[in-house]
Amino acid sequence: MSGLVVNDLHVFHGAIRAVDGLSFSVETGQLAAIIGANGAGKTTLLRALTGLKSVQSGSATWNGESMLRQKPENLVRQGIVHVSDGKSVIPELSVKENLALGGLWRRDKKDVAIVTKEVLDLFPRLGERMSQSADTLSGGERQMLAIGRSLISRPSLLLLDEPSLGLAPLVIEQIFQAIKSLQARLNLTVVLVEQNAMGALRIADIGVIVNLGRLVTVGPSQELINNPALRAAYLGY
Amino acid sequence: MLKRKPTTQVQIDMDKNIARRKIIGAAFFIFLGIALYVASNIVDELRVYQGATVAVYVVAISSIILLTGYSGQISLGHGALMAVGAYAAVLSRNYWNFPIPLTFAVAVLAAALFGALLGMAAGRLSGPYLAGTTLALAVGLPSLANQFKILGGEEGLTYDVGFPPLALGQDFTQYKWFFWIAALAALAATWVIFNVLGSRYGRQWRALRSNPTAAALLGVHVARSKVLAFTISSGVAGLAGALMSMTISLVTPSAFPLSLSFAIVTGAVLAGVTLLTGSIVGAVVLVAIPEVTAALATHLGGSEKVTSNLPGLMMSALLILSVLFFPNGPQLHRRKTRKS
Amino acid sequence: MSRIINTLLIGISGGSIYSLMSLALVLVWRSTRVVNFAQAGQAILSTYIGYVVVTHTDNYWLAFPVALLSGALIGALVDIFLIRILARRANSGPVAAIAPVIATLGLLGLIRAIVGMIWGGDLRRFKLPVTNHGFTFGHTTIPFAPINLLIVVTTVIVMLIFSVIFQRTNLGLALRASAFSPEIARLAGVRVDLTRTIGWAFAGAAGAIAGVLVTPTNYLSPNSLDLLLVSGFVAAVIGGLESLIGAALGGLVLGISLAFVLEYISSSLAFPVAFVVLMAVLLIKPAGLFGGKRVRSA
Amino acid sequence: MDNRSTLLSIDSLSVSFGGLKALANVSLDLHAGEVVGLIGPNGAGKTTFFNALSGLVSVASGSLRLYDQDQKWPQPHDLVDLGIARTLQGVGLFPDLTVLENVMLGATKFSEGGLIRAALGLEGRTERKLQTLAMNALERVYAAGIAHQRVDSLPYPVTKRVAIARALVSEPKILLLDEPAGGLGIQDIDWMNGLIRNLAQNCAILLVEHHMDVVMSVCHRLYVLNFGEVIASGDAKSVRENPDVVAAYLGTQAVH
Amino acid sequence: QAFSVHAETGVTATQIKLGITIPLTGSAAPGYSKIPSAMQAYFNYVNDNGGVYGRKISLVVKDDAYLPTLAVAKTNELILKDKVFAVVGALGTANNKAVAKSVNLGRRGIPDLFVNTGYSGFADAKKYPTTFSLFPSYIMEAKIMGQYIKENFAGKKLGLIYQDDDFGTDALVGFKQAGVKFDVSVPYASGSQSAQSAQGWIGKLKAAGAEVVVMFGVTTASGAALATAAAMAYKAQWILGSVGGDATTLKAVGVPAYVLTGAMGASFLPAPTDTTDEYVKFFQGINTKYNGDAVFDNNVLVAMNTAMMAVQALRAGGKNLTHASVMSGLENSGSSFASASLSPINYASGVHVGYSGYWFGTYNSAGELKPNGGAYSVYTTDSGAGAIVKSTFKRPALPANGLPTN
Ligand SMILES: Nc1ncnc2c1ncn2[C@@H]1O[C@H](COP(=O)(O)OP(=O)(O)OP(=O)(O)O)[C@@H](O)[C@H]1O
Ligand SMILES: Nc1ncnc2c1ncn2[C@@H]1O[C@H](COP(=O)(O)OP(=O)(O)OP(=O)(O)O)[C@@H](O)[C@H]1O
Ligand SMILES: [Mg+2]
Ligand SMILES: [Mg+2]
Repeated sequence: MSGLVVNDLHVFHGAIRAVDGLSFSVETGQLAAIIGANGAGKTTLLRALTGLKSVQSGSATWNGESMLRQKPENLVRQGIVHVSDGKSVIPELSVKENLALGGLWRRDKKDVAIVTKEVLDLFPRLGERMSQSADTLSGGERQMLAIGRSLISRPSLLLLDEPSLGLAPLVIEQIFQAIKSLQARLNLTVVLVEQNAMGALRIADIGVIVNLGRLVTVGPSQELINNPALRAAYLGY
Repeated sequence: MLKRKPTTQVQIDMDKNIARRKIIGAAFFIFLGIALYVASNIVDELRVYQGATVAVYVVAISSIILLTGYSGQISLGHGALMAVGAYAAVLSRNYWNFPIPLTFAVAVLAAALFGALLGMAAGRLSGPYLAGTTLALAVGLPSLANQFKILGGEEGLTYDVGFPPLALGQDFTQYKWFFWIAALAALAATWVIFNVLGSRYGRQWRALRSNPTAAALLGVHVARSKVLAFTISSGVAGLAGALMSMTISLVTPSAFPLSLSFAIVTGAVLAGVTLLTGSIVGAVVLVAIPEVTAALATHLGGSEKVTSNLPGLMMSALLILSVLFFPNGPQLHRRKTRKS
Repeated sequence: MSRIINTLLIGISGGSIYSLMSLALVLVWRSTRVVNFAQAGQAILSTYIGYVVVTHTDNYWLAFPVALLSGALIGALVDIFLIRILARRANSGPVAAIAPVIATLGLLGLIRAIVGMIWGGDLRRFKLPVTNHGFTFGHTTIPFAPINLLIVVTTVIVMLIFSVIFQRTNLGLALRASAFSPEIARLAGVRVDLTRTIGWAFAGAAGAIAGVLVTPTNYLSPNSLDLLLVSGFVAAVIGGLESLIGAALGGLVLGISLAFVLEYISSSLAFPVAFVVLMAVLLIKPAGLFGGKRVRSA
Repeated sequence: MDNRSTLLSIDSLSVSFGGLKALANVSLDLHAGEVVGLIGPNGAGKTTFFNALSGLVSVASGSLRLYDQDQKWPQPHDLVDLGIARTLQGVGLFPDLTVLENVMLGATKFSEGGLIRAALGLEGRTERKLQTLAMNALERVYAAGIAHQRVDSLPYPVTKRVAIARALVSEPKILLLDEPAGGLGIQDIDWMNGLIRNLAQNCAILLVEHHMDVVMSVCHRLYVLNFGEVIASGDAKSVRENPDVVAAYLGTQAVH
Repeated sequence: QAFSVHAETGVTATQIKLGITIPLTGSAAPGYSKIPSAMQAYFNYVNDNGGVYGRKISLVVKDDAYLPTLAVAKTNELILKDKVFAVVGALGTANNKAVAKSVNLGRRGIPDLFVNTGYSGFADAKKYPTTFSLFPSYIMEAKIMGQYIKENFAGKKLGLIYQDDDFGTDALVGFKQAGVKFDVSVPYASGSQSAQSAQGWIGKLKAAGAEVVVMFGVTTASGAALATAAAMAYKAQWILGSVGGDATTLKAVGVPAYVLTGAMGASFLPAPTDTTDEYVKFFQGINTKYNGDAVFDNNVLVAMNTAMMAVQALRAGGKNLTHASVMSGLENSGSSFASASLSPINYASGVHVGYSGYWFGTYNSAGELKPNGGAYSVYTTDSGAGAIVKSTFKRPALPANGLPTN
């Protein structure tokens, strides 16, 4: 089975069942938005998928191969790249070094150069800040840097945790557009965790709504947007 | 989602909390005092002497708990501050013939003053920079004693608290006297520290430890508050220094080596750094382990090379294992519950 | 005039030894954010291993690489069996700040005890690689000998190598990233465990070099590098812990100031002077001569 | 010109970091009873503006008037006494303290007695007073029930409210809120809206926020920063329609 | 005097328990850590030959890492837990001072025999009623050395390196009493000695043009000084104090033989390498048989000599061994004990300092200290203003088989 398949996944934080039997799948090339209130277990899900958090039971496969019980750095080499929430840059390093980090392990240095340039075109702000250390960046600039770095790893599956957090509306729009166009251009599979439900669903192919660690519903995003019950309960419009 | 209690109910809970804390605290110290009194009468002289040493370490470890566990500053130089206290005490005794309790007060004040100066100078330092400065202090200060005749050089100055008062009876030994003095001082010191840590000062230290910026924005004068912690901690260390010198009746630079500074930090870690009551555990371990490991080494036998190094080996191994497996000290359960 | 120059030379040759030790400490700091008090212990163990080679082969130049490699190996083992576990278990709260201090102090004691068990406490002598007889110009012999030259040159070479590695190579970037933020480094594909172990191995090698260079002019015993650890640490803090140049310079600043104070003020003030020099530097620059910039606070 | 009393008035504030001009000649007024929004793209200098006002970065030039008096740029720890309270971007609570302790810290300026009293355990009265104040503040953000929980055990939206309570407890005349709704879900954002409006009855608020629905529904006036300069100011509607603001910040199709 | 019926603590019908605190680990351990096993070696020899009136001697050894706090703690263990009969050979000035006061051996009446320090304060038998020093004080050593310098190196430029603590400052007192002024003196902080710091010392001596240099420091310091002097091509007549003059250790810390050759040293014992000396020869035999053939250096010699003194003290205490009997035995007959020392023993009623004299020698190319003038000539004095006199003392011969018969 190609794509991302999550089956009956359970992840605990101590006694808290942060992810409680979640199943869904995302086909290759699709953009899935994962929506849910604070504490729904979205972050935990992503951390479990990329080896940052150990899982209790269940399975998760990418293109048929299990992703679980692997180190994050090995998953990166398989094209599975996770941009964690909020602070996914190393403040002590310069912008340039943060970007370089994403391509350190790659052999194809030419492509690293190409994709770095693409990233700088996408986020010109970063280009102006190349030699500044990342701790001087504003919140939004940091988020751009984190996404930029992940792209340099040439992901095939990109997991983004709240990329819009703390960003200006215009930038959110730009980032969402960027994600959308990257997905299309690179045939990227994207799992996008978002509080900004409407924005995310608008660009997503499918939506996964979770609550208290369980699946509420999964379906084509347009359907979810149009479903009045869901709108009221989860999307707030 | 959030249950609300009526204000009055909450208010009553709070009053109860404060009162309970006070009562438990007072009861604890009274109970401890009684227990110590009883203990000093039934155990043999060696244990009484060791009890005095434990009391000394309790005081020293408490000073580190206040400094590191609360205000988040590291000191590898508390041995030197103990030396300051000890020398101040002995000088006040030898030159002005101060009564014993007053010499302890002098020790506290002198060490606190020294700590304040150091804290002001080092106030802007953090982490390894502070560790480095205090380490250099620990190495540099005691050897200064050789430069001043009045400090008695390597040979040191005799610190004599005198024999126990006759009123205490014939078989009241010198060590019991040391123990009483040290235990009483330790009780007083820990009680004061307990109060300070429970007050807004303790709260401010805990706050600035994890987020100095946020603390400053709430009106905490971060630098001053850190210096205050350093000062109090130094004063307490000074008391420990005077007490330690009392138990060996001598103030000499070699009694305050770097290893002493390390030992009390170790004791604080064994105590769980943030746990004042743990200081007793830390102190007992510091006193007991050398004896236990030495006995074990003798028991295991082997060539002298081996037996003489075995206690060191076991002590170090124990230390490593304890930070690896009980980094938060000896408490059985830790509040780490996250409620949803 | 010649007095000043002699004092300077004494300072430089003493200081370069401190620089090497300080370098080892900085390497560990930069790759794991740990101040390694066991560095002197690791160095002493490697030096004893070198000593065994020297006594069996009578060849210093064979002992040197052996000590260096065993230093690297010891460093790697320490990371794998101690620091990794520590990073997993004591990683939050106030204890996180001092747990590494305690663990490495414990390790120092452990290694010393092991060394004492194997080799005993006797003082031992390490063969000199080159003479310690000062260079002679005409009738004057200066206090700077081929051995001092060897130490200075080795320090410079070691420093250059590591500077290049840290500043110019991918490994250097990976090392820094892993030190500052292991999780994010992992997510960027850096093999963090391996990288940090390499950092420890580098530091172990640097410490071993310091050990085998300083011991021939002194003697070897389980405690013979203690003094060096303290001065190395002071030098590293003076240098700001972050930069290798800082480490080297810190060592020289300490060595030269010590030499001048001991020469012109009093020769028994060695320890207080170290403290005063350190305080002086830190009062002017709280993060050392080459310390990091202040991190944004809100 | 507004005829209500001016609490805070900043004139041509400039801040630079090395070569970077983070704020250039920014002037801003805050009147009693007002909620003023400070918006702008990421990196525009909003947090830096707060930082300058609270003494966390040094000011290159510019003057400050508080309550109609000239005032030196304050140090961070002076802020509370000047009647200014601030929340930090993110959360900025002390994670290993309880909620109550966090909030009590904000009330420290009401404590009496010094170290000696504290050392002798005679602080009971002051402690009780601080606790009462803290509980009242928690009530105002509907978080009294969790007073004795450790902060790191709380769900994110609740920590946001605690952060506000901690700022409130010092009874500020001016409240600086840095992205109070950041990271919140839809329901909590609505809730936060209400809370801010509620708070505005007691103090003037300066608000940095990217959620336009919050900004538009609670702010009386807005200042828009871009590259450290004020590019527009005025009421919500006029700002929203200002083409410069749309181009620099809002974007053509408002996401919210 | 009535016979006590029950035996003293630490004494049974078959055993006498003695205790010692000494650094076995830490920076002071090298050298000193050899002492306990060497003592035990001699005790074992005596034990194999009938012990002391049928009682075998056992030595409980405690590591104090050279710290006064530990010395007190460990001595307490010796006395209160191991219940030793006496402490013998405990090392270090500060340690012994702390122990004497805090453990209060005097008040407990426990003999503190042959403390291993040159601290002059222990001469006060009223203050330290149970403490017996064996070695001459550092003041005596310096006084005698000063006298020697005045006699042999008059008019030369004099230099001094000394450890800047009691050890060295005691020496300053002694030199002053002897009326010797140094043209240049270089103090060093204990623990700071190394090849690096020695460059500074030698630089100063060289600049001042000192022709005769007295080294009053520990062995690692004199080693560093000698080696560095050679490296910096500085030639002077060196005179090493007894503490820093052990040739075997000097060799171990890297002093080449040619550097030591020609230097002078002061000692009260014969050179440990002098196999013509009957005591040295006998102790070397014990060392081979009972001490695993450890390197026979000054420390081993000192240890075995101390052990032999201890056996005699115990014998002097009589069959009915008590604390008091040992101490009065020492006071009454201690001065006639057999000992390797070339200095007379001064024990008498109220006099608790043993040796009082030194002889001077020159190191030959084999590192042996050979007496100047071919024969031992010993000078004696006291720690005060007493005169320095040439001794006429004749050392008692080694008892048959090295087993005391006093
Ligand atoms: N480190 C942790 N320790 C204990 N519990 C945790 C931890 N991290 C998260 N939790 C709990 O697990 C549950 C799911 O949290 P998670 O962070 O995955 O939610 P989320 O959907 O990402 O929320 P948000 O939108 O606020 O980011 C919550 O109840 C949270 O309190
Ligand atoms: N300490 C500093 N050193 C150097 N540059 C800094 C520093 N602090 C902020 N900056 C720079 O100043 C600019 C303004 O930053 P600021 O944090 O004020 O932005 P902001 O408007 O709050 O953005 P956001 O909405 O993303 O939080 C940014 O470009 C940032 O990189
Ligand atoms: Mg999340
Ligand atoms: Mg901001």
